[in-house]
Amino acid sequence: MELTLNHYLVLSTILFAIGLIGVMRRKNLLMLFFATEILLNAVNIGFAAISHYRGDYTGQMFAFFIIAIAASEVAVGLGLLIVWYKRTGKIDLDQMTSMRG
Amino acid sequence: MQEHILSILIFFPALAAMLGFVVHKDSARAYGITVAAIEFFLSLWLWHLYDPMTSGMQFMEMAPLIPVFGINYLVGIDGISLFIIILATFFTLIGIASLTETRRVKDMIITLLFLEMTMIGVFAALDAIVFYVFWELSLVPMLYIIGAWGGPLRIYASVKFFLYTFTGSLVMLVGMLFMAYFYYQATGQWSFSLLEWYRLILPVNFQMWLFAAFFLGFAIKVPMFPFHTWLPYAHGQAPTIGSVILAAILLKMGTYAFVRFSLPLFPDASVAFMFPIAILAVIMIVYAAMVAYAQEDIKQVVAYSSVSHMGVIILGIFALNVEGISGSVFLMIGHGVVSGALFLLVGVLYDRRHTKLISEFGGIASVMPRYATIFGIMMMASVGLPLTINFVGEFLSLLGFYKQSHAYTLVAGTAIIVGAIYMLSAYKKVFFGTVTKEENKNLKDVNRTELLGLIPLVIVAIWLGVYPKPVLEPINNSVEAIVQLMHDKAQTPEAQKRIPNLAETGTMNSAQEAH
Amino acid sequence: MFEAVAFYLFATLTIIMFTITVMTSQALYALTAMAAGMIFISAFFFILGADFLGAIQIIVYTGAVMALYAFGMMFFDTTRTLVEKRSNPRLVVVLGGLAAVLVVLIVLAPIVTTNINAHYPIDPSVGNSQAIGMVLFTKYLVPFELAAVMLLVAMIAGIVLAGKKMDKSLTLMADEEIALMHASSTQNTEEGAH
Amino acid sequence: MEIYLYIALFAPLVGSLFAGLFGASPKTVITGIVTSGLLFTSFISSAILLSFVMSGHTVHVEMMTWMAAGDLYIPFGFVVDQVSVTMMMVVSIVSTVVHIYSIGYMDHDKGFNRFFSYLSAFVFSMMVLVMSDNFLGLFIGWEGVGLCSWLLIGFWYHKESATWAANEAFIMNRIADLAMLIGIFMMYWSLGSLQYDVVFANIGNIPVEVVTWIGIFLFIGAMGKSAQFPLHTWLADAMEGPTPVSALIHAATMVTAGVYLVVRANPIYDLIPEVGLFIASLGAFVAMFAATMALVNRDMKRIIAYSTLSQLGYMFVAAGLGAYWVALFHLMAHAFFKALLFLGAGNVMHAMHDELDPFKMGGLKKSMKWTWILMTLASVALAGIYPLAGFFSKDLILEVAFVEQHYILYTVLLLTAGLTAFYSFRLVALIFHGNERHLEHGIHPHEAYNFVLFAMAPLGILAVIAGMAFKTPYYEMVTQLLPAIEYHIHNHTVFWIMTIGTQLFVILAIAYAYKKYAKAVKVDEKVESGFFYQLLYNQYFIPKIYDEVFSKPYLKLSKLAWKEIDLKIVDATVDGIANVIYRTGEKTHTMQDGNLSSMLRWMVIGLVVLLVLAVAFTAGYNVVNLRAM
Repeated sequence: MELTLNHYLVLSTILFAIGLIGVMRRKNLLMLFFATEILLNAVNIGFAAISHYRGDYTGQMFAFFIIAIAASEVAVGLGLLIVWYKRTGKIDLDQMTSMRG
Repeated sequence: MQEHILSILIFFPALAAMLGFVVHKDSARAYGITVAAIEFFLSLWLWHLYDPMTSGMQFMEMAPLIPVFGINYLVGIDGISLFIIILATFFTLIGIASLTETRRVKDMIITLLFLEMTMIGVFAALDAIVFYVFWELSLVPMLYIIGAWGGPLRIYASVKFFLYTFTGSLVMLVGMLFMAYFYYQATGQWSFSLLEWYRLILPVNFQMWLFAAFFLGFAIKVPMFPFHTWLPYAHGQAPTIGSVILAAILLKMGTYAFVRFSLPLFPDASVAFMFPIAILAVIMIVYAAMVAYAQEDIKQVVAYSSVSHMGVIILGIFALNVEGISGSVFLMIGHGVVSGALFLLVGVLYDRRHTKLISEFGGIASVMPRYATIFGIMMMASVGLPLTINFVGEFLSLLGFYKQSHAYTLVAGTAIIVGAIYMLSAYKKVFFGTVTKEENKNLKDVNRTELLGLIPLVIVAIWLGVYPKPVLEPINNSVEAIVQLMHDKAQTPEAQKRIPNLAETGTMNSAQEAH
Repeated sequence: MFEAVAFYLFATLTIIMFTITVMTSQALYALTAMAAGMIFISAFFFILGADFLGAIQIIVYTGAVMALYAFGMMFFDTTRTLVEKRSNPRLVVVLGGLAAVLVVLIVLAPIVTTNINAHYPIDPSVGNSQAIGMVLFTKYLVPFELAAVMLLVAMIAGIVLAGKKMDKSLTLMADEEIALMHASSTQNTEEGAH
Repeated sequence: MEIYLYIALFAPLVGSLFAGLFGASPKTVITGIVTSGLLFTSFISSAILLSFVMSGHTVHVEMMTWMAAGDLYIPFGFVVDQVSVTMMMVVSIVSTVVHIYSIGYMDHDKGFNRFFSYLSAFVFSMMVLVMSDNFLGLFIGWEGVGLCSWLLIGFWYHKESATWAANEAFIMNRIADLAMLIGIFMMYWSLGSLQYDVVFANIGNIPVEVVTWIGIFLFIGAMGKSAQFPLHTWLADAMEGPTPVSALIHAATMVTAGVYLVVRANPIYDLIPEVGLFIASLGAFVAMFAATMALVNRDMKRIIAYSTLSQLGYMFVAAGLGAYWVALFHLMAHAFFKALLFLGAGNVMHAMHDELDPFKMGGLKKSMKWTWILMTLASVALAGIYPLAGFFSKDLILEVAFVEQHYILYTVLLLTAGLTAFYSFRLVALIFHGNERHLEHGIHPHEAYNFVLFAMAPLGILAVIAGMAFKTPYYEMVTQLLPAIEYHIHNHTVFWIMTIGTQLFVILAIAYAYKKYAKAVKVDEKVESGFFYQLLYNQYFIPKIYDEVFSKPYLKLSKLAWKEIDLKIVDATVDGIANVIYRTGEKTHTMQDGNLSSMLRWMVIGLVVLLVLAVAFTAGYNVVNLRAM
């Protein structure tokens, strides 16, 4: 049984779906960040796999940059989260309704 | 200066409008009149410089805007656009000179001057994008005029006017982009220049789709049945000057665009859509005339009469022969003069009584004899009496379409009957009989300011009815070029049959020169 | 064969770990499960021969990011059970599943696998890290530098937002408070000058 | 000669503009005098042209280009030939007389200046109509006279009935004008020109069906202007206008334009005898039809109007049967005596303070001797008694019908001649003989101004001598252009029997009219309530039918079109579309509740939708491609 690109892509998709479920399910902002990390990682697997099976480094490059972006996102995101927490004492999504249209 | 006269014509009013902000509001009127007069004389000078025997574009100017996509500031005029431009400057002058509005006159004049720029821009543009930009820009001042100076329902009317026409022109924009893309595929270069587009011969099924896209934009502007309902509201709510400009110039953009875009770009589609459009035109003519007959508001009568007359113009354009198209273009001028004058006249009455209901009047002829006379002359012109400006256009339009279809022309010809019915009955109700209302007994006859606007219109209406040659001849020459172009481009046998070949019969210009 | 076994093993583990991350109501569990999941993911990278990426994955995610989250959690005091109001949980699962199925469908469709040419073909004679370096510092130099700057900016932002004065925050204080604070600090410096 | 042509044509226009300048100012006799003088000039020029034409020449000028587009070329061109010069003479004589007459008639009217402006404008239009050298030029005049007719019928615009009649006349004429335009279109596209000479030269080269249609459409145009059935109702209603107008426009000139058109287009009608026969039959029908309505009417002017209608029928019979010169001759003779009759009626009206019912008059011959003489003269001429004008022209038409062997037409026309005599003298008898019934109403009649009577005199003389004196020279002149067919009954016995028989029949009718109405008027209740009397009195109920069948439904349909279709369907659809969009926005704005979690959920839903679309598109694309392969 040979591993193909599709195996990795399916795995990536499954992980992505788990991330999506997390994104929709979580109301705690910190947990929401976790879910987004899962999304990013799922995509990384896909890129790395494509890079491998296509014999092209571009995919890895993308994964690399995604990791960089994820890191900065965490830094800024957590900072904002802390500010918000200091302001309201809560990090519950349902209570962040200042963007009501 | 001569080679830049078109740019001067286009941008002078806009610059003057900018300057107008710093003019004191007491002298705004004088300023407006001066600017409009200079502009009008510039346009007359343009006519003087224009060579009537040349059929192509003249006074062309080009400046690159986005060269990568072939978008250029490209302007030029031929006999078709020349007179509509003169009409636009003429009406702006008359509109400002006989302005009776007292609220925020300065804003009004600035708006009008800005509107003048957009109008001239539309008729002079030879680049589709430039055309589109001016086309859409013209909505803004009109929206403002209706929305700021209009009647009680002005917001509804102006929003309807704007959204309706805007929707149509968006579809038109898609058509333009596709046309440019097609040009790119065919030649490997981007171009939005109309003159370049003219050289393309499109496959017939493409023509159909593009024609439909352009049609929607133009038809709403004209406005053709069943897209006409914004017009009565716009006219009903607009101040006098707004109605005048709207009826005299803005509606002509639609019909002008048919001649400039639809016919030469899509000759086969024009032939294929000829009869469906003729049906719409005939419905417009008869139906709008009937609706006009039922109106209780005198301004609405004139508004619906516009729709009816625009039907004749459309019919003439889709006659696809020189007689019909020339007649249509001439009728655009004629209808502009006449309906503009009629709206001015209705405004005179409105200024005095602040009502437009027919039932409020009666016997006005004995109180305001001069007014009744001028109204009578303009009404007869509207009805299409020979030796008035409208007859020439109407006759040629119908004559042209008769070649294509006898039955449609017969039905469309009822325009002269139904037109007489609603106009005469409205005239009778307003002017004839005895004065029944106390308020009407002491109405003042037209004053000097109003005469200043009306007399020139009367003169033009009769002059061009008796001697249309100076206008008709350049129009005719330009139209001949278009018809010949259409014939050369036609692919389907039906189209080749329907569009006359002027080169073959050798009739170009010969008719006049023989005499 | 070895690869297949490893793939399935790690795939199962990753899915389990991430499911726990998403589903648990204990924040600490979630954090731990995610950290584990990240490490397992790096396993895939090693399987795929992207050694450098795997190393980065472990360092950045499991090291830096997880440490950050841990700090955050300590700050928020979320060791206790999370109380989250849920509405319509079935829809969430259905949507997630549907998205997955659709993406799989698209991935499996033949159209993706055609028309792709390698711009930077993998050269087996060179080591992975070396090769990455070659590509990264030639073609992707500018994005790389940008990423570096971005990281720097993010770091500064994180510090400014959450950092120095944990008890006071410029972003949260009313204008007059800031003015007051500002005034007192200038006063201090002036006193120092005397 | 061209200068005379221009004078004859433009003198009335100058007069009209001159009077128009004073339009809004109070009455000045000068306008009347100047316009009359200019018309007299026009008459003199016409007379000079007549003598020139008599010598066998024609004048043809082209003033300037009017319309030129594509192949179409239409100049302002004018031609003075045998036919148009006849018309010019008729028009200028009658209009000069009517102008002078009007100075007296409109003496007390506020709109004196306006009236002369309109009247001269009418004469100008009429001149354009008859002198033009192409069909579109004729159409200018055609519409121009229509306009002036509208202005003049509605001259007293404060009267509802007058303005209504004006509009009716204009609109009804427009219906016919449409047909005429169609005829012109047809002519242009089949012959490429609208010039008379070109059209007539080439008319034989085109398919006969096309010629037939051209003929029919032109004739429909003529029917409107000449008030032939079924477009006749406007003429009687047009009597609302001032009486000089009725005399000039609705008796002598404008209504005969239709006849002129048929005569002018004789090369066309020669090719299509079936249409000609139809014209003749319709003419005969109208002659009879109008005469019957005149029998019982109680409005002096309407009686004369119906009589005009009837005589127009005669003219169309002649024209339809190809006797163009006879038609034109009757046109001329009729213009003289009918204008005279109307002017006389105007005098009576003035004397009677605008009373129109002859049953309220009587015995006026004492106070209005000259009017009586002139009107009797005109009536005798109308009845066709030897040796007055009517005998030569009208009886000639009878002969034409006989010679052409259309005996039914002949019989109808003969009967109509009797009716004509009867109603004419019924009118004369009622007005001028018997008791002075008007005294009961406190009216004391007086004779008109002397200069008015003098002005009428030429018409009186012409009514007497026109037939006898002009027939031969007219025939010789006009047959240079029109087909020269002599209508003679070769059998002398038949000829004499017919002539004398007709004369006796007519005289009998006159005698009966005198007997019945000259002494005392007995109103026979039984007759008046009878079906036929009511039918005739109500003009065969045709105005009512038109009102019910056309006017009212049209108004209803118009209201329906506006209130139901335009507002409730067309506009509502547009607003509906806008409302759908607006309501969608209203409904969906709850999506933006500010809750990030639900926004994320929407985002995922959007993603799913896009993915579905992508899959569906790819699948569809593949299916199509596979099929193509």
